[in-house]
Amino acid sequence: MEISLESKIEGLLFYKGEDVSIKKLAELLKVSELEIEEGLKKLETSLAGRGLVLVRKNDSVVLGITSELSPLIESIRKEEVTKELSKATLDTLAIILYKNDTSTSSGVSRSEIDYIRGVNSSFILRNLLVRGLIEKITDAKDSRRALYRPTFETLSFMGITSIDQLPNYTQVRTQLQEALNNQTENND
Amino acid sequence: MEISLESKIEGLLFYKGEDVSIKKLAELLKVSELEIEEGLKKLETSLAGRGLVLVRKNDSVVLGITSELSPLIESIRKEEVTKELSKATLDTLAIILYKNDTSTSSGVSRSEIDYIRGVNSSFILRNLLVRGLIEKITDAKDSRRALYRPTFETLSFMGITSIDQLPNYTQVRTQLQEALNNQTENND
Amino acid sequence: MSEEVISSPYSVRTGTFEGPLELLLSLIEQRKLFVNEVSLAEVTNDYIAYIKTFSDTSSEKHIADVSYFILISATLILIKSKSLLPNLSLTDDETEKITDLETRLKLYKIIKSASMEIGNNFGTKIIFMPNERIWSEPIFSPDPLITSQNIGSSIMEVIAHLPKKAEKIPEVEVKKIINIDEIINSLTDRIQNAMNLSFKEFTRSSGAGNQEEAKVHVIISFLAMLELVREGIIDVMQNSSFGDIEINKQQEALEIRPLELQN
Repeated sequence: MEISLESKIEGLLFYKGEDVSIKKLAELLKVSELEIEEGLKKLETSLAGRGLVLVRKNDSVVLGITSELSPLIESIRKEEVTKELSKATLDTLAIILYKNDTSTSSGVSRSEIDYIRGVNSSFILRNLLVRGLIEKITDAKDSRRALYRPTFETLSFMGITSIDQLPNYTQVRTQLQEALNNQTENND
Repeated sequence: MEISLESKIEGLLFYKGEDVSIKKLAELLKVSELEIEEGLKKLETSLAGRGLVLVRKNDSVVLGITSELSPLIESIRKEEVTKELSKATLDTLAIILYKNDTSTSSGVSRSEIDYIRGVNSSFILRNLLVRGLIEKITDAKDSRRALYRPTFETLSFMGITSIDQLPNYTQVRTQLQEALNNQTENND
Repeated sequence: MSEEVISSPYSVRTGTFEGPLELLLSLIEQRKLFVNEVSLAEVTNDYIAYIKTFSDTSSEKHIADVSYFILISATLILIKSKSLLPNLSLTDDETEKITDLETRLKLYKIIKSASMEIGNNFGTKIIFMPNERIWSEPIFSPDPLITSQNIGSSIMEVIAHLPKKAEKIPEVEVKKIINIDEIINSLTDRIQNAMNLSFKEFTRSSGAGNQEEAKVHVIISFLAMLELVREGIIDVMQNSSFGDIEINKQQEALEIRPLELQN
């Protein structure tokens, strides 16, 4: 059974998590803008009383959380940013700090972090992002790849002016690089 | 008007964008775990035919995008989706999936995996961990022992919302149990 | 067992098997047999022939996993001996090993077909999770744990757990362990020198080093002996359970030649 257009819009907006223009929706779902408008109306109706709302901004739409849940979301957010960093989170931050190249201001990719840690790190990265401890940038060499690097605030919080002031900086970098080179070999 | 519990759960899961345990939901929404269970059932019903699905595993839940939108999402994703798994990796994953007990939150130990495969699986387990297809937990009965269990990522790649939707799930589990029972009988 | 002498149609290709159970299951399934003692005895020779290819190739993967293949071969040889020497009595431990191997193969067979289903479905219809996102501007929220010193010790721990390059068992060692031809030839030589030879004496004089190595040596010697029995070159007698096995050169065997196990 083919799912309805409004359900498609809902899924798409949920995936994106950001404003999408009506024009873009029409293009992606291969229907007219008029049909998208109709779909959006139906979606609005089906969302009534639910946890999500459709927010319209000019010619764009985004899926948001109903304002009735604002106090709840605010308390969750507060908990997220104030709880003590777990050991795994600290390890991940350490990798991002040491792998950050100040001279080229590039960062480290998620797959590199995952390989070094031996586990998947996506949730941890989200937490570090929410707390403003790291930021996400686009790889200059490959626009599809996201890279992570420490924020300026993190460095100043640690009281260091440049990354190479971290303990055993050169040695650690060499060892991390060797491990990543092994990964490339193993994948051949 | 106070919004319903299932809508609150929906909004919360939407905000998190990652799996949340039933215990945590109960804590955040200040209701009992039993009420959360009921709320989840209602949410599942209200999501039927829509763009979002509720995926459940052990004692956690996450909101995902219906698999019917899979081709569309894949086409707009920046990161490439890696679907290739070697024969050995698939075998290992199958053991972890079918030997995983959905009722308890336990997993499978490396020695059980090695026993069935007849070879050392540590390298493959590491790859699966890095890819986020399995997770490592500590055995509740023996803290020195690590157990492996599937992740939401695995369910999502299989396009299923709970483990028992795996191909021939009950049948395979029964067969595995029978093979083990025969051994015990023979040894008596 | 005459069909074993002629060139086996169930040839196995080198390098395609991840582990011993996969190899065994494939050999059994090629013959369209069920997993049981009879089928296991039937595929033993092909299994050994496959193991022998390890010593001819220098593939790293093989060498790393060779010990697993050898372990299973010990049980297979027990099964094979039982089928060739019906009087051979097995200890409880040995019987258990045989049952255990059958169970493992049955489990593996179930997993194998489940795994194929997984492979067919994996990634064909994906329930995507939303893009990683944060809903509002991040507010810098540090933690007192973030100090140079803590970060320094965190990274040292990460480094301590970095994946190490797979350790390789030296190739020479493996060759030493699994050279069946060599043992057959040595056994042949000894029979030429003495009409009677005890199995225990034979394995002892072949000079094995540590205990593990000695065990493997006994297994392979025993296998070699069974091969010679099959070829009609020697006779074996075991006078009592757990007793020594007596090896006699058969009078009719006019010429003793080095044997090729792999026909």
